Amino acid sequence: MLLIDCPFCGKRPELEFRYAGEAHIARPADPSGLGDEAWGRFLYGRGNPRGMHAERWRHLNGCGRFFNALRDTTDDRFAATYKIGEERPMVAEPQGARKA
Amino acid sequence: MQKFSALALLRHAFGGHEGWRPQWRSPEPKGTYDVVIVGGGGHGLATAYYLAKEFGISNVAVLEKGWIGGGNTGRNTTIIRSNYLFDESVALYDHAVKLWEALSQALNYNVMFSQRGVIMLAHNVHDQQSLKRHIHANRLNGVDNEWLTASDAKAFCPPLNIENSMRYPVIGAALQRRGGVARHDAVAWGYARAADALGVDIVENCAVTAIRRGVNGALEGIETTRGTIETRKVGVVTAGNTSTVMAMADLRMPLESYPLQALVSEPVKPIFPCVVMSNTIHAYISQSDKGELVIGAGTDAYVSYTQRGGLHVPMHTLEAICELFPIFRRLRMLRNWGGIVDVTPDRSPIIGKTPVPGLYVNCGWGTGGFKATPGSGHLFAWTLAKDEPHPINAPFRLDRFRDGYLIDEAAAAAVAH
Amino acid sequence: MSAPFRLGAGGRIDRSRKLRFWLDRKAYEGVAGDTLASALLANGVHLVGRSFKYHRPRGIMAAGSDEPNALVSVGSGSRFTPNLRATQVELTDGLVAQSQNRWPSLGRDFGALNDVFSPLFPAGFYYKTFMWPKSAWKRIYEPKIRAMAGLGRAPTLPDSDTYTQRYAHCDALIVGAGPAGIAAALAAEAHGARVILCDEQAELGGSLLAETKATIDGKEASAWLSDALSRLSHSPNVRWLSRTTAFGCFPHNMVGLAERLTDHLPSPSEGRPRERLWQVRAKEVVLATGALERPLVFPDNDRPGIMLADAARQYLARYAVKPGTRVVVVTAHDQAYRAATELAEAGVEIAAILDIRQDASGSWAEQARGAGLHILSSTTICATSGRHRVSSVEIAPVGRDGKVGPRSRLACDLVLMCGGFTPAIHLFSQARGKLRFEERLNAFLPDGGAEGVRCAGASRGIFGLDAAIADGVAAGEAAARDAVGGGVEAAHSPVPLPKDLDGRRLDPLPHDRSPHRVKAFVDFQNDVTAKDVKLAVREGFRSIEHIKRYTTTGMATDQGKTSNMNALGIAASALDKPLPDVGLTTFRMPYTPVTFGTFAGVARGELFDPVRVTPTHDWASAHGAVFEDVGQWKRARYFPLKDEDMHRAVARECQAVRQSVGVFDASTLGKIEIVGPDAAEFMNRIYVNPWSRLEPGRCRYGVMLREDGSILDDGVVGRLAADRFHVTTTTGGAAQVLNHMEDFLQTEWSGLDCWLTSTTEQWAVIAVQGPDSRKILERLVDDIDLSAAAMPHMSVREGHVCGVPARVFRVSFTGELGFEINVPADHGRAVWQAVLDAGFSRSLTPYGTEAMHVMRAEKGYIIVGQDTDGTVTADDVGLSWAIGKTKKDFVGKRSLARPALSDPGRKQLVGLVTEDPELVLEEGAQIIAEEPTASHRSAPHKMIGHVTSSYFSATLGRGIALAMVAGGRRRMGETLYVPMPEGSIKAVVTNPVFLDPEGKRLDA
Amino acid sequence: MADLLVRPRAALADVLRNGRHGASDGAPGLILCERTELSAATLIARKGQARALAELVKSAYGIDLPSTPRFAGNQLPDGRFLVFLWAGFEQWLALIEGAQEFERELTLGLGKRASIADQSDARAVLRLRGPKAREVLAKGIAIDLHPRAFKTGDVALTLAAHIGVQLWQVDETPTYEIAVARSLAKSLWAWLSASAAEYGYEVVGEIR
Repeated sequence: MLLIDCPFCGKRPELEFRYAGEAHIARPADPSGLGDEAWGRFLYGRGNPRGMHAERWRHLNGCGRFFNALRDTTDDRFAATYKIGEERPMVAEPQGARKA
Repeated sequence: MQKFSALALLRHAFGGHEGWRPQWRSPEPKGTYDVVIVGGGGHGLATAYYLAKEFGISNVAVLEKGWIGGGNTGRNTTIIRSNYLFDESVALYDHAVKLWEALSQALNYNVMFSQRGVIMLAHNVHDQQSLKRHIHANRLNGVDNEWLTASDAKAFCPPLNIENSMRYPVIGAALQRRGGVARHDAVAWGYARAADALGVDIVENCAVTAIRRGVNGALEGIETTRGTIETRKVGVVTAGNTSTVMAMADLRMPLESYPLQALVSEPVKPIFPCVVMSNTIHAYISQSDKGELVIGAGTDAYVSYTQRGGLHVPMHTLEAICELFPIFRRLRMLRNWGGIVDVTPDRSPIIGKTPVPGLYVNCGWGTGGFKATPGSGHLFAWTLAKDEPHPINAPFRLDRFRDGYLIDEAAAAAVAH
Repeated sequence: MSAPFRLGAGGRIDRSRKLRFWLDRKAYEGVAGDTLASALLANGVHLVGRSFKYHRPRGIMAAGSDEPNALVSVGSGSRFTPNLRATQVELTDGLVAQSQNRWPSLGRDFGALNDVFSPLFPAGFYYKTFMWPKSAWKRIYEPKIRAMAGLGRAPTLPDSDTYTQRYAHCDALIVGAGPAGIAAALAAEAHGARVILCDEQAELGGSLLAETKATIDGKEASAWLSDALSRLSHSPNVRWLSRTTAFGCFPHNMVGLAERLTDHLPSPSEGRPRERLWQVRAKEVVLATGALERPLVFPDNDRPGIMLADAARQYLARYAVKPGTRVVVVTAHDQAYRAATELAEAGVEIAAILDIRQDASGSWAEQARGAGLHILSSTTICATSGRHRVSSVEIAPVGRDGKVGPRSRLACDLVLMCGGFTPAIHLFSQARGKLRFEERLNAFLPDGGAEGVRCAGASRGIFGLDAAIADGVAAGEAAARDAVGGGVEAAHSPVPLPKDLDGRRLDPLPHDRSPHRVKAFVDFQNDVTAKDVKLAVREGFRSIEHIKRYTTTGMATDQGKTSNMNALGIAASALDKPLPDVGLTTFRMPYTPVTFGTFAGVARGELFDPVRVTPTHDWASAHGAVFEDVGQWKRARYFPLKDEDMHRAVARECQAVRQSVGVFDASTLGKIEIVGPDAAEFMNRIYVNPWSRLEPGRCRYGVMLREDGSILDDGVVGRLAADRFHVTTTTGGAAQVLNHMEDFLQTEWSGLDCWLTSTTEQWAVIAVQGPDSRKILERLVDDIDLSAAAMPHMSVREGHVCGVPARVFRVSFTGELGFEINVPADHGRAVWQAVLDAGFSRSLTPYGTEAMHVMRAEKGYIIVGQDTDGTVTADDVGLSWAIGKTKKDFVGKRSLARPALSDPGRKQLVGLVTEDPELVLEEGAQIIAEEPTASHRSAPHKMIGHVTSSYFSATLGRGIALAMVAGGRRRMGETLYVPMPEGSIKAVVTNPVFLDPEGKRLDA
Repeated sequence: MADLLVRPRAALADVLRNGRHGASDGAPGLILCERTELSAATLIARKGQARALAELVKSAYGIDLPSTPRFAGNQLPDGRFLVFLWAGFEQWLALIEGAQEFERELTLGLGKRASIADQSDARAVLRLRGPKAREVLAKGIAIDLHPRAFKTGDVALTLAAHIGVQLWQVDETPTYEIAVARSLAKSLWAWLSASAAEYGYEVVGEIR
C-alpha cells in the first residue's frame, strides 16, 4: 500500500485515495472548435511513461481534494505532491526511465 | 523439428535423454528481415508462427528483451473463454477458442488446454440482467453460454458457497462449457519451437532502442541492443510496454499500464472442477494440473511498471475467495506475483495499422490477453502479411478512439442502479 | 513407549510434560518444546513423506521453514490442514498427523511405480505426449495427471477458526531475532526508536538457541539471550512477536507479518483468532533473516536419514535428540565439523567425515581432528542404500585430476551433508534491493538500492556470533538514526566481509556411475535432479527462469530455499557461463506459505463489505420486506403479504398507487447541495440542461454526460433559491456524480464561486404517490399550500411536516400525483409512521423498488444503468429535448459530434409489446428483425437490439418492455422477433410511454 | 397539525445496548457511547473568504478556526459547548450540544462568509475511551495513533474498516470521537464491537 503525502492532510495510506489519471491534461477552452483527431487525443491519448509520471489523485476518504503528484513508475517512489494549479516541480528523471 | 510423442520419449529414455535437441535455436539477429515482431510473448510468437505457416513469410525475427513468455504470458491465470457481449468481441475471442481446441496437435506441443467450463457469478439483479444479456447474445452468435440457478452452479462447482448469509449471495451464474484453462508457458514454448522450425529467428535478450523512419515518415528499420535491423514491417506486441515502444515512433497511445497481481495456493489433490469468476466481488479461481489453486487478483489503482503491487489487493481477493469458498480458508498462499497490463479506454484490444506506414500494433488486451493468444497471432499475422486487417480485427482499429466507434465491454456491464 | 533417541539431559524442552501424538494412526510420545519433527526423530522415525513426482520415501532434512520433504496433514474435520512442515509444527498433546501423497500407505505406496518408470518421465515430459488420440486428453490423460499431482488433500469442511488483522507503525522493524536481530533491536531501542522485532520461531533467539558453549559479553549465550529479551520486554517502545513470519515487503516500507496464535495450543480456545495479519508501516527495516544451509547434490541424496548437518546439530542442542547412531558426514564447509564434534560428544558414533575439499583448516575442523574424528579429505559419495532409511553409503577418493577412485562401503543410519550457507535475501529482494554475487561465498548478497531497508548478520554474509552481533548493533543504530533523526548518531559501522571466506560448493559431487542412471536431487520436493536441469539446458532453455519453469525446480512449497543455488550452479556449468550471467529467479512473497484466512481476516458475512441502511430499514424488515442489494445499500424490493410471491405482491403494490396511494422509501437517492453565486453557471456546465431560467421553487429533470458523451446519471433538481440547488442522483451513481462534480469544480473551473455538499445522509426521503397522496399530506403539513394551483407538478417548498423542518418536492417517478418528503434522517422513521397512520383509512400501501420499476416503465422513464449502459447517449433514450440547445458547451457536448455518436444506425429506446399479452420478455433478451425461418434458425443472427426492462403490468393487463433497438424510433409499429431457446417471440415496437402519455394524472 | 410532534431516533438506537459486553474478565478495555445530543453542520468558506470567516468565528464564538487537521472549541455564554473540526481545505464540521435549528443559527452569524449545510442527522458520533482504545482502532484504521504521531486535538479524515470516518482525540486517557455517515453507522458498530470483544467493552449512556 503506497504512502501518499496529501498536500492538505500529510502522509496517508493509499486506501484513502483514488487515482485520477495523468495530470496536466487541460480541458480545451473551446471543445467545439476542435477536430475529431485533437478531441480524441484529449479524451484518450496518454503518455503512460516508464519513469517520472505526473498524475492526479483525490484524497477521497480524507479531505476530498484533488492534487497532483510526481511518481516514478519504475519503482513507485513519489518525487513530489503538489496542489492543483501549481507548476510541475522540476525533479531529475530517474535512472532506468524509458528503458523498454 | 524433433517429433514429440510417447514413442519418442521411450526411444530417448534408452539414450538417457541425451538426444534431445534445443526446442528453438539461439541465432544472432540478421541485418534485415521481411518482418520484425517486437515482443516474444505468446501473441508475438504466435504471430511469427502464422506468418510463416499460413502466409509463407518466414524471414521473420521475434525480438524479446528478456526471455520469451516472461511477460504476461507467463504471469496470467490462464483463463480461456469467449462469452463476451458484442458481436465484434465474440468473433475475436471465439476465433481463438476454435484454434485452442486443436493447438496441441497443430504445434505438436501439449499446451494442456482443459475445457473445464467457466462460470461467471451473479450477485444481484443487475448482474443477472447483464449476464442474461450476454447469454442471449452469445446464443444468437452460436457461442455456448447458459444460465445456471444458484443450486445448478453449486452442483457444477461443489466448493461454491450459495448460502444467503453471504454479504452478496450467489443468485445465479452464466456457464460457458467450452471455456477453460491452458498451460501458459507451453503456449510460448510451443509456438517458439514451431516457428523456429519454419525458419523464424527468435532472438532473446534483445531490446529495441529506437524506431527508424524515412523522410516520408515510413518505417525503415529499428535499433536494438544487438545491432541495427533493416525492415519495412514491424509488429509491436509488447503488452505492458506498448506505450514505451510506440513512443519511439512518436505515437501517444490510448493506453495506461497497470499492475495486475495473481497468486497460487500450495498444491492439493483435485478439488476444484472448473473456473469461477465473480466480477462483482472480484475473484477468479481455477485449479492447475499441478494442484495449485490459481487465483487472479484485481489491478492496483495506479499506472506502474514495477510488476508488483500492494498487499491490500491480494487481501481483497482472498476475502472474496474465502467468502465464496469457505473450505479454502485454511489453504495457504504459496506464491504471489505481478504483471503489467495495457488497458484501453474501452477495455478492448487494438490490432492493426498505425499512422506510421509499416508499423503495426497489437496491444491493449488488459487483463484478458492470454485467452486470445492463437486468434490474436493469426489475425495480426494476416494484417501484417496483407497490409489490411482481417474482417474479425477490422473493428479493433486504433482510430476508433478518434471516431468513437468503441467496443466497450466494460461500459456495457454498466453500474448498479 | 518413551522416546529411545532422546538424551537424558540438555535441550530447551520440558521432559516433565509428556505429549502423546499420532502419525498415520500410530501413537508416539514427545515432550513440551518439541516440534513434530524433533519428536519423530526422538522416536527414531525418519520416513515421514513421499515425494511429489516419483513418490520416493522421504525423511526430515532440515530443522526449520526450509524443510522440503517432511510435509504432513494435521488435524481433522473443520481444522484439517494439509502440507504443513513437520519441522514447524509445534507438538501439542493429542496432535494427529497424517503422511501425504501415498496410497495405500506410507510404507507401501503404489505411486512408487513412477520411480521405476522414471526414465520415461524426465523434466517436461508432459509437454511431449498425451496428445494422441486428441479426445483422450480430456477423458483419460488429464484426470490421471491431476490425480497424481497435488500433495495433501484440501479441507472439505468450512474452517471453524477465526482470523484477525491490525495495522502497526514503527521506526524500526527488525525481522529475525537471532543474535544480529536482537542486537539491532537493543541498539535501536537504546536510541529511542519505536521497535517491532519479529521471528518465525516459537522462541526468540535464532542460532543462539543452539549455542551450548559460546559466551557473549562474558555471559553464556542463553543467559545473554534471556537478559536481552527481558530488557526488550520492559521497554515501552518495543513490541516483540514470536511465531510471526515477515512474509512480504511491499511498496513504501509496508511489511506483512503473519502471527500464529493458537496452533501451538492443545485445544484452540473458542473465540480466540487462529492467526493475525500485521500490516506494518516501518520507517526503517532491518533484515536479520540469517542464512539457509545448502544440501549437497550426490546420487540418491534423498533417502530418509540424510539430513543437513547443522539441522542435526540443532536437533541435538535444542531438542536433545540423537538423529542417528552411526553417522557419515559429507561436506564442503567447516560448519559440518562442528555438528560432527557436538554429536560425537553426545555419544553418537561418527563413522567418517568426508570433505570434498582437499583440506579443511578452519577452527571447527581443528577441533574435530582434536577430538580424533575420522576425516577423509578429497572424498565423495557415489551411492547410498536403504529403502526407508539410509543404511550405508559408498564413498570414493577424488584425485587431484578430479578422477574418482575405488569405492568402499560405510554402514550408517544417518548421513549429514553441508554444501555451505545461502544468505536469506528473500525479503531484501522483494523490497527491490540490488544483489551482487560474492564469488568467495557462492552466494548473492544485498547491495543497497532498497529505500529504508538494510540487512544485518548472516543475511549479508556476516557469519560467526561476535561478528553478527556487532553487525546487528550497527544496523540497529543506523535504522534509529534514519528513522528518529534528531541528532541520533550511529557509533558503530557494519562489519566488513572477512578475508578467509570458505564453503563454496554448488556443483554435484563427482561419482563414477552412469549419469543417466543416478538421481542426484536438487529440488527434493518436486523431484528435480541434476540431470533434469542439464536436460533443460540441452533443450535450449537458457534463462534460469525458463529452466525453473521447465523443470519446476524451486517451485515447490519451499520455493527453492534449499535448491535454487544448487540449480543455478548446475545450470551455469551446463551453459558454461559465469553464474551471475545466468541470472537469479525473482523472490516472491510470501517467504513461507500464509493462510488464506489470515489475508481475509474478519471479512465475512456483514463484515465482508459495509451495509448501508435507511432510517426505515428496521421497520421494513419487521414488516417482511424482501431486500435487494444496490451497491452497498439494502433496498426493500417488495412487501409480500402472507403467502404472496413477488409477482402478486408487486401487482398489489402497483394497483394501490394507481388507484389510491402508496408510500416508498427513496432515502437512498443521492443528494447534493450546490450553493453560491455561480451555482447556476456550474449546473449549466455539468448538466445537458439549461438552468439559468429555472425559477426558485421549481424542479427540473436533469441529465449529465461523461466527457465521452455517454449518460453518467440523471435525477430531479430543485432550485431552492437563486444561489441554491438541491440535486438528486441515482442510488448507485451518487458517489461518482459527486466525484465528477468535484473534479471539474476543483481542477477545471476553480474560478467558479460555488460549493458542493453531500446531504444524502441528512435527509430521509419518503415518497407518497397516488391520486390520494395530497389528501394524506395535507393532514401532516400546515405551512405549505399543496394545492395544484399553488404547488404544481415539478415544484419544491420548504416548510414543516409533522412539525419537523422539511423539503417537500412535488415530483413523480410513478406517473401519479405524488410528493417526496425530505425530513431530517433522525425523524425519518417517525414521519414514515405518521404517514402510514394518516393514510390508514385510504389503505395506503408501502411499495418497494420492484413496483417502482414497473410503474416507471409504464411511463417510459428510464433507469440509468438498466435501460442505459456506459455507451448510451441522451438522444439514444429520447432525452435530446433536455439538452440546452443554446448552450455553447457542457461536459460531453463535443463528443456527441463524433461520427459514431451521430450514426443513424444507433440503438434507440422504444417500447415493445408482445403479441401474446400474457408473455413477459426476458430482460437481456436479444432482438432480430426477420422471423427466423427453418432455413436460418441457426446462429449467427443479426441482432438489432435487446430488452432492457420487462415486466407484467397489472394496470395494463399485459407484459410491457423497454428495449434499445437500432433505428428504433423509425420502426414504430414494426414487428420484431425475440428468439428464445423455446422459439422466437413476436413483439411490436411502440412508444415507450405506455400509460397516460398526456400526463393528466401527474397534473391532477 | 404541527402539534403532532414526532420523536427523533438516533442512528444506533436499535443496536446499542447499555452494559458490559465481550470478554468479561477484568476492567473493560473500552467504554463507549453514542453522542445523540449533538447538532452538526458543515461550513465551507466562500471564495477568498477564509480569513474573514476565521475572524468572524473568533469574534462571534472566541474560537480560532483550525487551518490544519485539528479541532478547536469553546463554551458559549449560554453554556453550550461549540467545536469546529477541520474537515478539509477551508471546510469544517461544527458540532454543538443540543441546539434547535443549528444551521439557521450559524447561517445568521457566518452565512455571508461561508456556505452552511445542516448535517445534524447525517452522522452518528461515537465517543470511546479506555486503555485498549488504540489496539481496537488499529484493527481497522491504517493511520498511526501513537501519542508521538496523533495527539489530543488532532483530527483525521480516514477509513475505519473500509468506512469513511472523521476521528479526533479528545484527551490523553485516551478518549476518541468518531463521526460516521448515518447509513453506515451500524456497519461501523458491527466492526467496532467485534474488534473490542476480546478486551471487553461497556456501552454507557454518556461519557463525561
